[in-house]
Amino acid sequence: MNHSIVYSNVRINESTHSLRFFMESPVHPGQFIMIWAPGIGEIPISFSSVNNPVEITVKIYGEPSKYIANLMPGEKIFYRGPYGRPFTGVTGKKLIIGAGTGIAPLMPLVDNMTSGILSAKTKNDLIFTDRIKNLYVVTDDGTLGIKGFAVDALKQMDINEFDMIYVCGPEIMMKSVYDYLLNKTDRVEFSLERPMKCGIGICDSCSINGIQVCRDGPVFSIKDLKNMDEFGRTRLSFSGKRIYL
Amino acid sequence: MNHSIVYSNVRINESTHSLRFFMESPVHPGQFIMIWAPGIGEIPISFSSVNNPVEITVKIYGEPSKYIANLMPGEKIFYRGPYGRPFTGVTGKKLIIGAGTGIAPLMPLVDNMTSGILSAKTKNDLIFTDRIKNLYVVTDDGTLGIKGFAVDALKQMDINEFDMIYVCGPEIMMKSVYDYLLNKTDRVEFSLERPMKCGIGICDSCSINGIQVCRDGPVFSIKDLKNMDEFGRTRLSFSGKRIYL
Amino acid sequence: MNLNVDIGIKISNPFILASGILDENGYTMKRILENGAAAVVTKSIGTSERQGYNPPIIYENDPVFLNAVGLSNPGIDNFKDEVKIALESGRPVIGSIFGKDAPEFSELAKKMESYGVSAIELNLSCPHVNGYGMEVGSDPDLVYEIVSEVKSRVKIPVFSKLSPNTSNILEEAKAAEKSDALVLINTLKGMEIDIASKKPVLSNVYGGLSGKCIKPVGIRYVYEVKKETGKTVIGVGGIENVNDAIEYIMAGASAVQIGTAIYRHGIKIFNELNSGLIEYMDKNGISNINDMIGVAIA
Amino acid sequence: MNLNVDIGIKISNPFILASGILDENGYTMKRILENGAAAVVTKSIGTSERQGYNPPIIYENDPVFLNAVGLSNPGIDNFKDEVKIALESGRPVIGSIFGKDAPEFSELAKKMESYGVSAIELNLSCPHVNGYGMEVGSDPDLVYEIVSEVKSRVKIPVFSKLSPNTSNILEEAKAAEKSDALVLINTLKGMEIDIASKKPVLSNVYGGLSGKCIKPVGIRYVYEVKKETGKTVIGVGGIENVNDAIEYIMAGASAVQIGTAIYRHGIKIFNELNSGLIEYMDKNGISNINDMIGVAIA
Repeated sequence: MNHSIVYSNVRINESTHSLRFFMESPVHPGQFIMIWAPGIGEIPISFSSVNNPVEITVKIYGEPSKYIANLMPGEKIFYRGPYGRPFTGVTGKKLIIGAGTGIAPLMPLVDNMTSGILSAKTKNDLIFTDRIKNLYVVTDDGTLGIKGFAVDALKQMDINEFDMIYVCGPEIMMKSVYDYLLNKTDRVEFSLERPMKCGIGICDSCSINGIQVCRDGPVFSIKDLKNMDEFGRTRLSFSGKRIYL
Repeated sequence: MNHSIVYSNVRINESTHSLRFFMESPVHPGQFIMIWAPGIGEIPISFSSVNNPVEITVKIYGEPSKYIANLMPGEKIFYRGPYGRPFTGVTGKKLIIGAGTGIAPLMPLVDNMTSGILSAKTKNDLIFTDRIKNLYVVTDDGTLGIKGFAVDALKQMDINEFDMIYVCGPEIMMKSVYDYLLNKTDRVEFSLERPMKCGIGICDSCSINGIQVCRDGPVFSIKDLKNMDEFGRTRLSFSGKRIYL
Repeated sequence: MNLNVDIGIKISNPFILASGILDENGYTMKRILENGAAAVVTKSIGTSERQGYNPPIIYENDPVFLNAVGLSNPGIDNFKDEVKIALESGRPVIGSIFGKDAPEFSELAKKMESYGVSAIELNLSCPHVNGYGMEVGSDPDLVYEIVSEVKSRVKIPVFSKLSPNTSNILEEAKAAEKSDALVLINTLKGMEIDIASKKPVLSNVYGGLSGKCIKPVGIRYVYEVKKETGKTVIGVGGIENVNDAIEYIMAGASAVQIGTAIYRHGIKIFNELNSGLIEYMDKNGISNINDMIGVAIA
Repeated sequence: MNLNVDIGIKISNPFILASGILDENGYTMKRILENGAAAVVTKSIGTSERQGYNPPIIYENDPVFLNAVGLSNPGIDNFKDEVKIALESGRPVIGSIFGKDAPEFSELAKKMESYGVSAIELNLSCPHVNGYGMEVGSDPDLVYEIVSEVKSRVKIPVFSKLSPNTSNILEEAKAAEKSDALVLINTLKGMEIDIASKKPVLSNVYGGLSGKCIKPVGIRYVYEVKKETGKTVIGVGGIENVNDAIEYIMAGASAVQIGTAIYRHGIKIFNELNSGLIEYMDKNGISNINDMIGVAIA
């Protein structure tokens, strides 16, 4: 097991922390690591910055994430990875579309040519609003920005303006973006989130149509997804039981 | 297990064969390999030439050596190695002193600056007499050359003439050479022959004063041997029983 | 050139996906069957849904590979649809099952049979779940009873996957002798500790060692069992390339299963093994794979 | 900083030469004792001279390391002088012995004691010689009898080296509970086949797997036995560097034995382990090695 020393820990909203630490292996936007809370558990976490000290952003939703979010500077952080196929980089205008903490893996793509659609249930769930210059905010409850869903903001934009669109969030949100963009452009990449146990392509927990999200993804192009009829429709639970989304 | 294909097999006297084959790893004078006769056994054999196709010279004295001596061109020859610390090369005049097939590992050292003392029980046991220009032959029974032992020929020579003296043969013969050369010169190297099983320094069969002949040797300088009081005196048998030479 | 082998069922090449790797989702099994595997063995399925252990469920530090998934499975009733999806490939699915006694195994086997699997693999050897697997498999009388009862209740062939965590494999093999084939070996019980955190690396502490470390153990069990019993053997444990597979076949395996190697080589390993085997047989003038089975046995 | 540990005898650091590696010739044991090993365990010695197997007795193909030396030894009477030479180092020698029953073990232990060894290690677990080792060690009643009788006949501590080739290590440990320490683990039975010649690579066919492949198995046995019995444990199996040694100590080992690693690292590994341990303890503020023993046990 690798470990590094926590460099900083910033609480960015009530239940979300960004931690920085140094990694020896190079990390690319869209990759993830498995972070280990010794004696507690292990979870996959994306990078919100890939430059050393790299940054991960973790929302507290269970014991391992709670342990990780509470790691203080100077403490050891245990991990394996980085894993996964990264986003395709482009020069030119980019649009990122993220829901909730799903925006985190898109943050390494942000530069001064990047626009963003950032959606959340409510105002207080929004993160990284200060890091994106051309930002369109959407909330389910209308407490900030447009009231509605990410795809509603997208529909108001000219997608041909962008050299690449990157999407990350709950699969149901990504499916609505996918459905809207299908046959409009091929320059879209999605970062899928499915329950991961092994992180290295053998346990079948995160598979979609025979493809392992952890190993062959998590980034897939809109063209890849055309061949995956499990996308937005069905997945396996932690036990392996088929769930219909 | 590595294997190569026998390139040639030349019978050089009644019970001795020289086989050539190609090896990928570079081989240095004085090193050896463990040759495997599948289903029969395995023995250490020295190189009589280290240039590809390398040459090994094997005297038949048991089932594995019989199998190896009878390998025909085109057949597979199985081995592991090369192993062992090689002779120190010198430019200048060299003297090699070998008894019986003990001359074989010295052959890669032979060039036109090399003299040799070659001893054997009897004329028919002599090998490689054609490969050394300045050759002094000694036989126990006087059937060729001087009647006597290798050291008797050595005593008639001016050892200061040589930049290095290399010795290989039964330990008792090497001990007599060692005793004669001790305090006369430090420029002497001996290749020890002790029963080897593992060939890689762990089974303790070939050890001498805590040093593993297969791994730390088989080549030792006369200075090394000064600290080894087992040399020429005692060794372990195949079972591990102490034998006094 | 004939690559067909008979392990109670006839399969088109000797390469089978091992139980526990990429065989929980029907679509994954289907994809593997469409990419060179002659058959797949499903994840081990029990009578009811089971979450298994929390991550970390695997630990990898070459050459060591440990897992403790903990028999997570959706339960036999929920697994019907996955088998159905896998069978769309047109290739055989082998249903792996685990239980605590003969009635449980029998019920599971009958349901698997009704789902259309071609054979049953009895998991008598999972090393890291109390009350199942190895604990069942190390009781010869219980193994005998399970195998006998399952054999009497289903028409399809029954394989027994045995444990290497034993002092007497021949006794195990004897207890399972009514099986159509013996699958050797399951993982070796093992664990690792991370010294920086002073904690075991798996949440379950103990796991199963697989991959290249256990190949010599697997080869030995296959060789010994084939030599002493003559039964049909399916080899598994540390096969990373075609030479490893040939080694198992020469030791006496009629077919082999591939699991951990997928981590390093991906699903494409099945096509690579097939082309590698054809190349080997071609080069060595072997026209029938069956001529290679057990040739190393003295 | 305290590196002394107590395993029934007090030794100056936790690093011991394992039985079977460079411990046949007294001069070699002496050299190893003078180069950092706190103690050496001799080659296993029987009542009479024994040739062992013909080469090949070892097979190495990283990470696999197999041996089948076959208990070659000069017989107990011929071994007296080797112990004497080793003892010139002034450090403790542990006499390893093998036999077929309690009277044989007792006779051997008494002679070893008379030669001046500090402790006896009972080899109850060699995996590749019929009638000895594992065959003796897998019979709990026989183990109990052997340990009891040897304990009653010698005054020095008695260690039992147990087999990993078992389905129930705790039963083995229970049978050997009168021992002053348990040595875990011996090698795992294994074999390899050379596919080009279609022959097993060892002349004895079966051998013992050692080295890095078996470390997770050794860690597991040490952890499980320490946790469940609390007995003094000496860890052995795949220790290649100081981190491996620390892992065994955290799993519950009071000392560790080094064998196969000498192939890759040479005798100098003992000095390297000592300096590595001092560096580790220094960096982590640990003043007494005994504070590390078993800290990973939950």
